[in-house]
Amino acid sequence: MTLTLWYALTGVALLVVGVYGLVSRVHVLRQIMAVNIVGAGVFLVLVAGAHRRPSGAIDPVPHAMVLTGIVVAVSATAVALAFARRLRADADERTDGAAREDEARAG
Amino acid sequence: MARRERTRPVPADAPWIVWTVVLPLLAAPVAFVLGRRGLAPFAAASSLGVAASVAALAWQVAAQGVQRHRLGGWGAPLGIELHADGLSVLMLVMTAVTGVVVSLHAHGTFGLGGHETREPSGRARFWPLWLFLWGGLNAVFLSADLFNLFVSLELVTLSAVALVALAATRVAVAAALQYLLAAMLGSLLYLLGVALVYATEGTLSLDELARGAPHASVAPPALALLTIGLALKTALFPLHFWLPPAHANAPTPVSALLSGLVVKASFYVLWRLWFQAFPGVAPFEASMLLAVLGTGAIVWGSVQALQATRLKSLVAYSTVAQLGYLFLVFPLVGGPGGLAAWQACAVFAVSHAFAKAAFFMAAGNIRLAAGHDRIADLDGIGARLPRSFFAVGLASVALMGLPPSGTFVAKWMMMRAALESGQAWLMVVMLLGGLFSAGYCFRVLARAFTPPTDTPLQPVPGSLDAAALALAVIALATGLFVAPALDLLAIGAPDVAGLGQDGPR
Amino acid sequence: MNWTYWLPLLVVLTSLVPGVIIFALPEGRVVTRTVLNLTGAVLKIALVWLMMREVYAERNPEFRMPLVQDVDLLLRADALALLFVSLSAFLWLLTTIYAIAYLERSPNRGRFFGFFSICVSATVGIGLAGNLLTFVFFYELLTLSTYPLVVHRGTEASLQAGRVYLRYTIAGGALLLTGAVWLQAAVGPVLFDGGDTLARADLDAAPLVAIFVLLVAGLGVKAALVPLHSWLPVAMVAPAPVSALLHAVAVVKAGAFGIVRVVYDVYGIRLTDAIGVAGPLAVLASITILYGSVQALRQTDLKKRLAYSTVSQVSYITLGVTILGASATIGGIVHLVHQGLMKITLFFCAGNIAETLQVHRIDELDGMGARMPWTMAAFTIAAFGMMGVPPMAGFVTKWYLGLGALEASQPWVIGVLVGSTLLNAAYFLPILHRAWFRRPVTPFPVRRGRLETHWALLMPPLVTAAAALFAGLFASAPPSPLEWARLIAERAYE
Amino acid sequence: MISDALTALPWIAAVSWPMLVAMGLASSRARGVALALAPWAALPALVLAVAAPAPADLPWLLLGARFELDDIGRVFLMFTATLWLSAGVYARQYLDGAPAAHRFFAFFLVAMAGNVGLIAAGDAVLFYTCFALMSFASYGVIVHTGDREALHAGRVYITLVIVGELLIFAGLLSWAGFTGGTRLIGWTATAAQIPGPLVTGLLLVGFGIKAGAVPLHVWLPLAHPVAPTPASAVLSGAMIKAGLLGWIRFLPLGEAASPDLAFWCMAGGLGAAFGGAVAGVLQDNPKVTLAYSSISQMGLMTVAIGAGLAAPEAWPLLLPAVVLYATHHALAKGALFLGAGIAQHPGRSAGARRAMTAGLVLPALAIAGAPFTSGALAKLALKDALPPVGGALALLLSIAAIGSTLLMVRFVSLALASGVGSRSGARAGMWIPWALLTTAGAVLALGPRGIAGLPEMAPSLEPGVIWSLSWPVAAGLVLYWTARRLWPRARSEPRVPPGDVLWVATRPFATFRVPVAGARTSPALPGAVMEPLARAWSELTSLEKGLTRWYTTGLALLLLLVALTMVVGR
Repeated sequence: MTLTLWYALTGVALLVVGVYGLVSRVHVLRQIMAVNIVGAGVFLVLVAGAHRRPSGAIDPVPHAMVLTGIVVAVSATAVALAFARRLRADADERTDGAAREDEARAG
Repeated sequence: MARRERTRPVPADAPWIVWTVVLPLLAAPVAFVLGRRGLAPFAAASSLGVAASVAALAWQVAAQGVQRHRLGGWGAPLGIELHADGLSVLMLVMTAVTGVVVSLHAHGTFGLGGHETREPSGRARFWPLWLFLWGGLNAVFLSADLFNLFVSLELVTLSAVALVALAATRVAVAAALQYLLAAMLGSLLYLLGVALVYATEGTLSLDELARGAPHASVAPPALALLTIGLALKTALFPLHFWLPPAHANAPTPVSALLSGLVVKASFYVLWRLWFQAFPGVAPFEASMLLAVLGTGAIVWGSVQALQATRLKSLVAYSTVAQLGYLFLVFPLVGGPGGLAAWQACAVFAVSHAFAKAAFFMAAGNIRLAAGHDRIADLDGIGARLPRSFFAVGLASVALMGLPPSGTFVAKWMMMRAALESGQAWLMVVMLLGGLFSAGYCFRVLARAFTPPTDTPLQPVPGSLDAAALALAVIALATGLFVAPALDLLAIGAPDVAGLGQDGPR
Repeated sequence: MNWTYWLPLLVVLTSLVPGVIIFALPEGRVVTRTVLNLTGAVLKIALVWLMMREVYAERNPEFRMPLVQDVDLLLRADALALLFVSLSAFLWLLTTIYAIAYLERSPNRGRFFGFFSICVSATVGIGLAGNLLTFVFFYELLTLSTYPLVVHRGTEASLQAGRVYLRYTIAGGALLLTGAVWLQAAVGPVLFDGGDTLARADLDAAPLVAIFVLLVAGLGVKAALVPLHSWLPVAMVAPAPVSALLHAVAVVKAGAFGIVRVVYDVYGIRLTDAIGVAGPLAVLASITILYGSVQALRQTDLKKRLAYSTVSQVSYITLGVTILGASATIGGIVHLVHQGLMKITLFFCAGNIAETLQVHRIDELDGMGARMPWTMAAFTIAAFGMMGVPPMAGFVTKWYLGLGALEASQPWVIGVLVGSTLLNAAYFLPILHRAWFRRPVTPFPVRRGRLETHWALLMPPLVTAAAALFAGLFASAPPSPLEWARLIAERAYE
Repeated sequence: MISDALTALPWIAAVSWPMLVAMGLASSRARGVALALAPWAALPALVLAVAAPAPADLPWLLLGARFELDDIGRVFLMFTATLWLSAGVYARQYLDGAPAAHRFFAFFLVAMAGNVGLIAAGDAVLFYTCFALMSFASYGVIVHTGDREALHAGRVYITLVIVGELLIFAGLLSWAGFTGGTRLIGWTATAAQIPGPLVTGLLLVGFGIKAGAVPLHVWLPLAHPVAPTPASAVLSGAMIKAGLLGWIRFLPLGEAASPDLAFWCMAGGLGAAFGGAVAGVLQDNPKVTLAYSSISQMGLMTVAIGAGLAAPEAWPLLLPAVVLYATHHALAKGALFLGAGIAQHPGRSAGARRAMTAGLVLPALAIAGAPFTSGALAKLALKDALPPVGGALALLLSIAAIGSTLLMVRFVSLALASGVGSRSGARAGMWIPWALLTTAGAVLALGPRGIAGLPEMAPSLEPGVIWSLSWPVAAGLVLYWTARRLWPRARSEPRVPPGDVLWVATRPFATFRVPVAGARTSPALPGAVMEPLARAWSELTSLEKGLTRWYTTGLALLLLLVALTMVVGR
């Protein structure tokens, strides 16, 4: 079991944990964290896949991909958190029936 | 991705392929900076500019065949390549036409303020996001390697999610969040697929992948992952939960863009993978599975549309249903008449985009005028909104796949391919889909014929009706002008016959 | 590419363009709308007359537009097409005049006349279709353009009728589309050329029969063959000009015309007979004839009775078409025109009576002859025509159908003719008796102007009644429908 | 083109003139003029009969019409035109001042046009068209008074007419199919194309309805009393002869023998002759008695037709006899009907009464076949033509003569009785046409010479012949006289309602109403089916809510991933 294979397996494990977390949790913050875990898992697999060049050197392309992936994941998480904050702000502001009425109308 | 401004000697005379991607991406930040001052002229100039570059590219492709361009001069496997063949140009044209008309409608809607958007400055926020979305879509249709597709898809998703949240109602924000989470999960799965592909193939470029067949044994699971990711982003039947709330609660022009264009982008990527990058990798059973899911989508979407109480959720579920049609093409492409089915699917996508966008805009106008869009209470209003209901009528003709719309011609070709490849059950599904769509469309149309009542109606600005009507007429006209579209599609079409799939046993 | 190339397209456009313009017109612009309608109608008749001259000289004008890869939108005027198109054009002009007067004070007439014109261009398109795809193309367009006419009044009853109408016609359209696609997949582009394409392809019988059943089922919905007919009486809630044009010319005839096209030009009469579908179709048509008449007998509402009578009368065309032989063909084809003329007269009169005196039920018709003598005179002529009493047009059809039946040695057809005439008499004569030989129970409102009703309501039925009478009386004079039907039969059988 | 238009002109004029006058009657402005012209509308037809122009072909009319008058046609047209003319003039006075006179004349004239047209028709389609025109128009004449009996009679009449039309239509079709054309006169049914028994049967029954052959005669006794007198005269005299003409034109008489049909035809004829006589005597309305007399006389002609069918070779001899008989019957019956009308208003002067009685007795004697009358000639001609077919027929004919004598005596007594109470005298206009008919009958009695189509006959004076003619009349008188003795009181006489057979047949169906309940067009699905469907439908919506939860999506995701990898991996 070479080292890279271990890295790949942990990546996949992280992925499964993340997906489970996303699917089972209802609270928004937990879902956002779960998605980040999935991201981390995928990036780990990407890095693990990079160890292949015959001359022993590390193949740079997956690393570039991981960097970009991290940038994308961070920006998406930022947007998600902004929405979560807006939802939280709305919830406080209209603790009365309006929120429920909104819910009903959306149905 | 910083873009270095260094043009290298490029085979074509002018790098229109670059401009179509770069122009909207550049215009977006400028629009954001301008804010409300002088936004209208700039917005008009930029959208016309992008449309012009798309037209030029289309002319170039038609004249000189497939266009290629290496960004920054770096070739594969590292560099980013842009690749424009018939299919991508058709998608670009679709995006441009729908985009321009819908942005006209959006300009009017967001200018009104009121319940659609809480802040009066909705227009100032719409344009930057829409230009980002447009740039992302152009990038998706033009990029030639898997990772670039990932990045463009992300760009599209983020701008789409932000556009949904423009509605600023609590429900819209919640829907946008769910949409974002689902889309992120989809892209990460897609990224995992890309990782596997790179790990085994060593390259990400679609052309090299195409030439690299036969693929290593690892390719199938990678393709499976890619397919699942993209299916989640295209809201294929069991994974469609995020689409209806997002599209129903977004502002009207945004739902038009989402239903018409955004869902098509991820399907386009799936299309490229199955028929260009990994031809023949997936056995016939896999494409049959997709077709079965497509059928499920048609049936389930239509049933929900028939039961929807609100007009916009009806149209949203109709999107879920109509997407099902696109997935019916997979088992057909392998068999005889596959090329016709492949072309038909493209024509269907284009015609559906126009029709769905028109339908959404008209539904929005009705909601604007009546103050609500509960279908049951629309009696009596129909007669007093002739242009909007006429647009709904024309759009539903296209959705039902009745002549003279493009969807009719597409259905005709797909049914014929289904018969020639001996899969008559697909034809039955298409007919069933047509009947279902007739069902839910006429639910709305019947309202137009009820005697007019005197409930107060808000005046709807002429430009909104005109936009909806224009796009509906274009949707119908595509039926009559299918021949030029088919010639365009022939440029760079994958040689479907050699797909290696052993077709239906 | 001389000027006749554009004729077929122009004929379709002469009603499509006014229709689209009318949609754009605001509701109030009555005069412009009327002018548009009438010029469109007159122009169409002129163009049809020009095409008749061309076709008579064996030069069939064609208009071709590429649509799908190997099939294109083909509008071709041959003898059979012109018979149907000339009927539609002539009756459209009359029905427009009638509708203008009939809907004088009712709301959203713009919408009505817009869809009315599109419906007629669809009918003309069906007539001129040169291949199966174009036929399906306009067939579906007809369904769409007639739905708004059926639900024009907007009452719950008409919406319900619209729903029923849609259920049938869209399902029928789907069946027709299936058959057409299957045939095209099996044989390639299907031209209306007397069945040569199918003869060359010599498929075995099983798929051919299946396709035939699909096509005829799809067309049978509009041709109101028995199991698929119940939308027709329900659609009677539409205003009179709609039920007049729909039941006499556009929808019902499109179905019957479609069956004629399928039997003669897609399959060819010999192949139809060879694969053994002609017999069962003839039986089905006969059942429809008798069933329609029996149902008509049981109706108390005048328009419902006329609707069921349409169900039975249209099947004469199908019956005539499925019997091998020149006379039966002539009988079937000429009935396309005769039934149109007679039935539209009946509906015009029913519309007049309903519009002027608000009388809808048959037992309220006592003494109508005294109050509205001219309308009832037209009704009587058309009713006797329907019963096949000479010298009206209906007799010519029954005479040729009977002769055809004898030539094809199927005497049972004469039995069907006699049976249905008996039933026709049973449901028409009481109406005539009430109108002419009974005194009104409650006196009718007295006549306002010099004429019994608005002149534009009175003139169309009289013209069509006269046409029905002359089509029978001068049946063998050159410009009559019978001569044109003979021309078609000769060309079909040479 | 012009030449054949000219030849066609007289024909078209004769047929369409009455139609034009009828249309004039319809429009209120021209009604006065039309009413004046109406009585003389039959003149062009009379001129046509006398002039008998060359046959004319009108290819543009109907399906290629042809007018042609052969000898038989001319004779038929002559007596029909005379009858219509006299009835027209009579009606003008009879209905003078009546409210709906113009309606009566409109239908009267259209029926006349039809009658003239069918005689002059040279092709089957024109014949059938005019036949239909006449039948439907005479409905209007029958229901003219509009009271309950008239409507009942009208309903019976129109039903039988429709059935008759249809049978004739089917028969004509097959006939045209067999003879390969529609030429009427002089069609030679070549051996191969002789219409089969079915076709002949159809035509026989179809025309039998119009000719009042038993059992299809029921409409005649109902129609005559309700129709105005001139209408009944024409109905009995001319219109039922159309049925006879139909037989002569279409049946393969003289070409092919069809023994079984012949038998039924003769049996029907004899049944009519005797049944008609018996039922006629037991009536108390003079017109009904006359109706039954027509039925019995037509019965005799049916026997002759039956004989023609049985023995084709006898037909050349039988034909003139039948035509003569028809002519005699038309004139005499017409005179009797008009006489019955006048009898109701005999007027006060004794001279008028005596003239009226003489006028009634003379045609009655003719009908009974007394010597030196047209009836005698007709009966003799018939007897001579019949023997080769079967000796018994001649005897039966003379017995039938007894029956008609009985009928005539009954009619004269009823007619005279009917005029007792009334004061008003019949107008002059009514006497003249009646006189015209009686003189025409007398002229006929002198023996038709030189009229083609009629046998060359003269009143013979040999005692044997006179005795053979007069014994049935004498026997009839004696029989009536004894019957009068046995049942002096009129009430106890056994009553037979007019339309005997029909009355018996329709009694059980009297309550038969066409099920006119509102028909439910589309039977709604039974409730049991609809509820579960509705429930399933609403559950679908709640199912969707479940689907949109993340949890289920995740599950679906997993399942799909597994399925795809499994399938793709293979």
